[in-house]
Amino acid sequence: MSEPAVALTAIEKSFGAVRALAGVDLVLKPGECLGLVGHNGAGKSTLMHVLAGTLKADQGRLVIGTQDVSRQYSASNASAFGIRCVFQELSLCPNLTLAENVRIVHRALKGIGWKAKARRLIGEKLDEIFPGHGIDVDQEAGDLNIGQRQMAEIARAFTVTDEPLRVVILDEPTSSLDAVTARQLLTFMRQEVARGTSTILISHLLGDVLDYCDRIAVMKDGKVVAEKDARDFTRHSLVAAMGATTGKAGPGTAARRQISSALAIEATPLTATQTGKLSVRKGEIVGLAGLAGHGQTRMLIQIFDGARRHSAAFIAGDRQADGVFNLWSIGENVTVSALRHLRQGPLIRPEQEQGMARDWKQRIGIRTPDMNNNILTLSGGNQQKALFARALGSKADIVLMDDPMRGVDIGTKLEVYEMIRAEAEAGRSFVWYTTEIDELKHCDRAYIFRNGAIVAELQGHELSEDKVLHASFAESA
Amino acid sequence: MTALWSKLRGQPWIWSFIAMIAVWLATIAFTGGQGAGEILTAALSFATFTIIIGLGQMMVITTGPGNVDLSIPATITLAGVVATKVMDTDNARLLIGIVAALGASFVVGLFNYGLIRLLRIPPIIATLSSSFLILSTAISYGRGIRIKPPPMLADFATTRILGVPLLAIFVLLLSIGMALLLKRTLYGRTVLAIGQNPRAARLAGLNVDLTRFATYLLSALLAGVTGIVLSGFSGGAALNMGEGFLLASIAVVVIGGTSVAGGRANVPGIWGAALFIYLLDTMLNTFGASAGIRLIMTGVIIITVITIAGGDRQQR
Amino acid sequence: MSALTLNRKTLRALLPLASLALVLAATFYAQPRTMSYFGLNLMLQYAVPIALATIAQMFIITVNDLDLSIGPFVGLVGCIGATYLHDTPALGILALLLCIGAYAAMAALIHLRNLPSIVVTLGASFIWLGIAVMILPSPGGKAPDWLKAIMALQVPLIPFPIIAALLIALLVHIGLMTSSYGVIMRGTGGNPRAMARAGWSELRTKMAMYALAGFFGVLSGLSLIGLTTSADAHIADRYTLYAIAGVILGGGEFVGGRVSPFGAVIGALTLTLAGSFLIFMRISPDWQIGAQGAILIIVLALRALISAGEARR
Amino acid sequence: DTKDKKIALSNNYAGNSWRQSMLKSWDKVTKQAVADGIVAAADPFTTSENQVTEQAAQIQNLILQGYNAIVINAASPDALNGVVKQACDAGIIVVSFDGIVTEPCAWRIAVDFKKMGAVQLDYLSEKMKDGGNLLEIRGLAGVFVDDEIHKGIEEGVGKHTQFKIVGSVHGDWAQEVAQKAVAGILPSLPEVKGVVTQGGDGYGAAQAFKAAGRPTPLIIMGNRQDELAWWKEQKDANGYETMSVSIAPGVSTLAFWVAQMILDGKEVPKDLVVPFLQINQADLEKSLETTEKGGVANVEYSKADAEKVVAGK
Ligand SMILES: Nc1ncnc2c1ncn2[C@@H]1O[C@H](COP(=O)(O)OP(=O)(O)OP(=O)(O)O)[C@@H](O)[C@H]1O
Ligand SMILES: Nc1ncnc2c1ncn2[C@@H]1O[C@H](COP(=O)(O)OP(=O)(O)OP(=O)(O)O)[C@@H](O)[C@H]1O
Ligand SMILES: [Mg+2]
Ligand SMILES: [Mg+2]
Repeated sequence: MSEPAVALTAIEKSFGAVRALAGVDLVLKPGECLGLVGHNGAGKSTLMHVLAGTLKADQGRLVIGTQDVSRQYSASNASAFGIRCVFQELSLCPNLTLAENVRIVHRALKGIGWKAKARRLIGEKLDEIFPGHGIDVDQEAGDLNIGQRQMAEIARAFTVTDEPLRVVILDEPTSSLDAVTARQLLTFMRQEVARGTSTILISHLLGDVLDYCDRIAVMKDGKVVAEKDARDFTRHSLVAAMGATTGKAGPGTAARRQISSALAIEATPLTATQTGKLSVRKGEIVGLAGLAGHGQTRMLIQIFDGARRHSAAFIAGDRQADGVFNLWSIGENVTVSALRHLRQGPLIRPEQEQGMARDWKQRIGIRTPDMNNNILTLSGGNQQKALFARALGSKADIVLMDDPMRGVDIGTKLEVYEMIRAEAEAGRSFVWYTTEIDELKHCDRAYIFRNGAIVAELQGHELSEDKVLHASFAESA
Repeated sequence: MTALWSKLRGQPWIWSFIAMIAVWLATIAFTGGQGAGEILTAALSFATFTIIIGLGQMMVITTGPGNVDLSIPATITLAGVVATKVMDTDNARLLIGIVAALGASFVVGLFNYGLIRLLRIPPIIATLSSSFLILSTAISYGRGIRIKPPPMLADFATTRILGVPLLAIFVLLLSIGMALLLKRTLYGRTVLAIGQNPRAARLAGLNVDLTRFATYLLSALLAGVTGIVLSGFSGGAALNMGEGFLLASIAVVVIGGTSVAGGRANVPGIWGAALFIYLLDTMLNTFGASAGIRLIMTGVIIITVITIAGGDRQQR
Repeated sequence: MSALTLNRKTLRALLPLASLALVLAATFYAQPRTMSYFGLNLMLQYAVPIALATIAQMFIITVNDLDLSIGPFVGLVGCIGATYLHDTPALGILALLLCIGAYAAMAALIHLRNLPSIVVTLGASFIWLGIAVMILPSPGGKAPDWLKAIMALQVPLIPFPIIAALLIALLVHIGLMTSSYGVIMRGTGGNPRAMARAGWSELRTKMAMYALAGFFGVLSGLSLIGLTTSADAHIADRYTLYAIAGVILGGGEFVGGRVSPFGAVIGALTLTLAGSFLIFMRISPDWQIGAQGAILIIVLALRALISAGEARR
Repeated sequence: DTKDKKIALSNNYAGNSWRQSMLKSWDKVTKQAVADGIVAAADPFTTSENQVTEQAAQIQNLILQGYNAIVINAASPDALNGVVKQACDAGIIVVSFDGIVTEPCAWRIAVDFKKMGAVQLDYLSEKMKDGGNLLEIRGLAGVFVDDEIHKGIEEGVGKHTQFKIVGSVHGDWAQEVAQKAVAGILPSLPEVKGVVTQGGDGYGAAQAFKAAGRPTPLIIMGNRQDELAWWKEQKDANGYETMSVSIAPGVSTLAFWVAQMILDGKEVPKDLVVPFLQINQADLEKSLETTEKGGVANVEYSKADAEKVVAGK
């Protein structure tokens, strides 16, 4: 048996009262792909930050190769050791071009001609991982949509100059990628692993983890609770190890409901010339699908702007840019869209506000000791739940969802699906953009987008992966 | 006691009050205790003006980075000039003068926001440019002539009750109102939300445009109020009456614990900071420091206070 | 999509140039005499120190801060230049180096204590002014002759101020926009957390940027007294706002590390020319002040016009 | 013969009543002169803020516009020397007044500011044989005029040793600022017998004393109408006695005539001194009558008056 590439022993990390890591032991072998799964807030990202040198562990030992680096470890020597990380919250500088963003992680890129080198590095890597990506390396990162940004950052993590490439950490890398690009990435990851690079893949898409990883570690409440070969897990045993409640309605099993004929929304994508029309009836769940970046978000925003004030609520997927209010507590983030209804006269009533926050903590299971804590103390998935609570807690009868399940764990997802269904029964309409084809099965109907236009409309029973992909690529609908 | 302290030190406004008290103690230590009360009374009288405009500036700054109202001094001048000229020393014309001055301020707010929203000029430059236009308007309307305020206005601005200026009580009520507005109304919450993330605010269903508009309007109106009472207080309006209020309005807001990055505001801190800045000046005057030393000390003390208070505050 | 962005970008980059051309044309029209070597030289002389101060401000804006003290700082440099640098050059140079060091120290303070730059620089502006008043209680002093000589340089064909401005812009452009270290500086403005994650010290970057700002502030002060031949503590108070306006006119943004050295210099030239244009317009004194505001508004409104098509972003 | 000559006024500040009066006097006298065909034009130009750099740029533009003479109220005595020299080199007559310039090629119509400070103490020593404590209100720090008047006052205190300055504040020549500063320092001061001032601050000081409930000391006034009106009120109520001293805004018209005479080829000495305008107890009513409500006591010069000043009479 060879030396481990990285060994973490008894790692502990607390944020104030929150114990994010409670003594984690984890070993990563050279040339293996380790899957890391766990509920939202289990401590996966925190552990990766420790490994990438961007957070300092309170306790514990970190050995890279044969070297104990527990003392004096930092982000800069992490990269010297060949450890790269694609963080859950993206880390590109929006004002720099992609080539310039490459320079940031490679100290060797300097002197005359550095830019051409950087351009070539990232361009070639993008071509290698995501053939046909259509990204211009001279574009500013801020001009890319979130999926393209994710692709660029992934490619950047795999570029090599003078420092070795030993471990690549991918923290929910496919959360904003569509099915096709996600597949490209995972395929490439296997090739890279075959070349001897170790990778850690964090994902809530258990299928991907089961199919593409050699070994899987399950985290729960800051500890690794199970660690086995991927072959020894089944989807069911994995979910059980994570401690999530299953057994509720799985995807696509719900019966079709009766939907009223009252029209809630009618819209045509503004940007496209030749396009179908979108219509949503009261109580209907309508999906928007197609490859990422083909105008679905724009459609949602167009509907949002066109809707009567307060009649539509928006759940952002890009929660950093469009969702959370960083300075506010979780409670304030949840209640912000419902404040009109929590008033007496012109004044907001604090008791009612607190009440609503407590209520939603319960209903949607936000993992926090106190809703008065700052929103950023929540893990990514829990922040997303708070955004759900915000939209569902408002009185809007149209809910627009911009790929809202990014980074939400499987247990929560099931609960949320249930909740959406119940709200739809009660008469709310949902428009749901999703990059996960599985999720479309919860929709009554779906529109497929390409190049800003609606190119197909699929009924619930037609919503299979094949059909969706076919429509996404077909030249004409 | 320690529990109280640990609770207090978490408050962003506490440092401005500590600084204010320290400066006051230093002053009366120098004079051997003479005039301790009178100094505070004077501070209360003069700080009130800074507080009123500080409240408006606070709202503007809270709406996010880059938002600041540089037209406040010019608006003070314009309102003062319009008020005194329309009132023309006549008590009977008091009301119409007030209406006219506030009307002028209203137009200023409208104009500022028009520049920002319609022409998309960054607020710093927009309000700077408009301040020139406002000042020109004041010059051409008032012709640089100083007209006395009507006695009623002068009395209102200078009356004291048990050593406490009436104006200070009035401003205290105003401040309480503003604190409520900020924390407990939809408008205030929207201001705070926009300051953190305007896009998220819009997508959360908040009315971003209307709120920003109301904020610039509020700032202009408060500057107008200051212009009116200040011309009552100092015996008339002058073209340079707003000078000195520009930096003061920003300084009190930020020293008072409001975040320049937006999204976090603090009303009590403005009181502490306004009193602190006045008392600091008084202290340096009392020490008889030369102009150079006074300027240097002012700078050093401002930086010291913000450094001690700073800590975890968010950056611009 | 990419062609569209490119188009929008070039348009935006050309915007400052368009404003400059417009103001220049208006000035030529109002006073044809300015359309000469002598005229341009005279009109643009004072743009050189403003351009340098604008560049200084731009460095600070690059890292998402704002410097409210650059005007008084330039004034202080002027006072040092017209006293120590003239009488005892060694002492003068030492004092100027200390000034640059003070800027770097300010950056360290701002970063380590996580303070708002606006307040710290506001405080610093009092300190600079105070020191300047102490060095030169009433206006006076003498600028070193070599400074006067440099600023009075007569170059054939193209007026010196234009050459100086282009040279400044080019140098800074190479350093900040194309060099590999410039990327680090700008990246810190764009996403400081990402830079920290990549192992770059924000403290060092900020100190470097502030020191550069201090350096250009020194150049600005020296070039200014080279023109005025003597100094005054209040000589450049207005530069703070001019510099901010110049950066913005030049297409820079307050946050996010998006700046343009050429734009900033062009912005400074535009502001200077706009002032001249007004004087040629012979407006009544009552409205001369207001007209300065009006012209700023008009020039900036051009931006809105061009970016009107560009949707909310 | 100057009927086709053009004269410009370069003014650096317009934000107070004194400057407004000055511009008004200029307007009144020069309009008439233009109408009478004495000169072709006499245009006033003003910058927004008291800034050397703006005024320098302004003068450069006036040079370009081809004025034959420029009358300057300068922001700084030295810092404009560079551009004044440029004007002289271009063959332009430069006449400075109030804020004069030191460049030898220019004419100076100076007010003896030092003496303006000294006479205040002379007056006080006459009024109060026993002397006493004084409060000094100064102008804007770092400005030439402030420094000069202050020196005069210091000299006066040196001469009349029975007086002692117990407090000194900067009132920036503005009513509000003076009031604020005096109110702040007053509680810490012992009894104050007299207040020495620089103009534009006397009324504010009186207000501050009243608000503090202190007996009103002898406050030297600065010729503003509200100061005179207050003085009159006090005089009628309790026989209050003081004096008032300042420079007449109409001195701009003297400068105009001087420039015209020089253009006309008359021999005019480079340095002229104008008396400041002093109002004594006896002249109060008359001065108050002739002073516009809210304005400043003024003297405008006719051509004949100007010739007298030039002749040294
Ligand atoms: N900066 C922080 N301050 C306070 N608490 C934090 C901070 N970062 C993380 N936490 C807490 O630490 C715990 C672990 O969070 P972490 O982000 O590692 O979860 P995760 O497993 O990555 O979850 P997700 O799948 O939702 O991304 C959570 O309870 C979270 O609230
Ligand atoms: N008007 C707007 N207001 C707020 N956010 C916007 C607006 N327009 C675009 N965005 C955001 O900018 C990002 C890029 O927008 P773009 O229009 O390119 O996305 P898109 O084509 O809809 O892509 P996708 O299919 O991935 O959603 C999106 O994440 C979207 O959230
Ligand atoms: Mg995570
Ligand atoms: Mg999108």
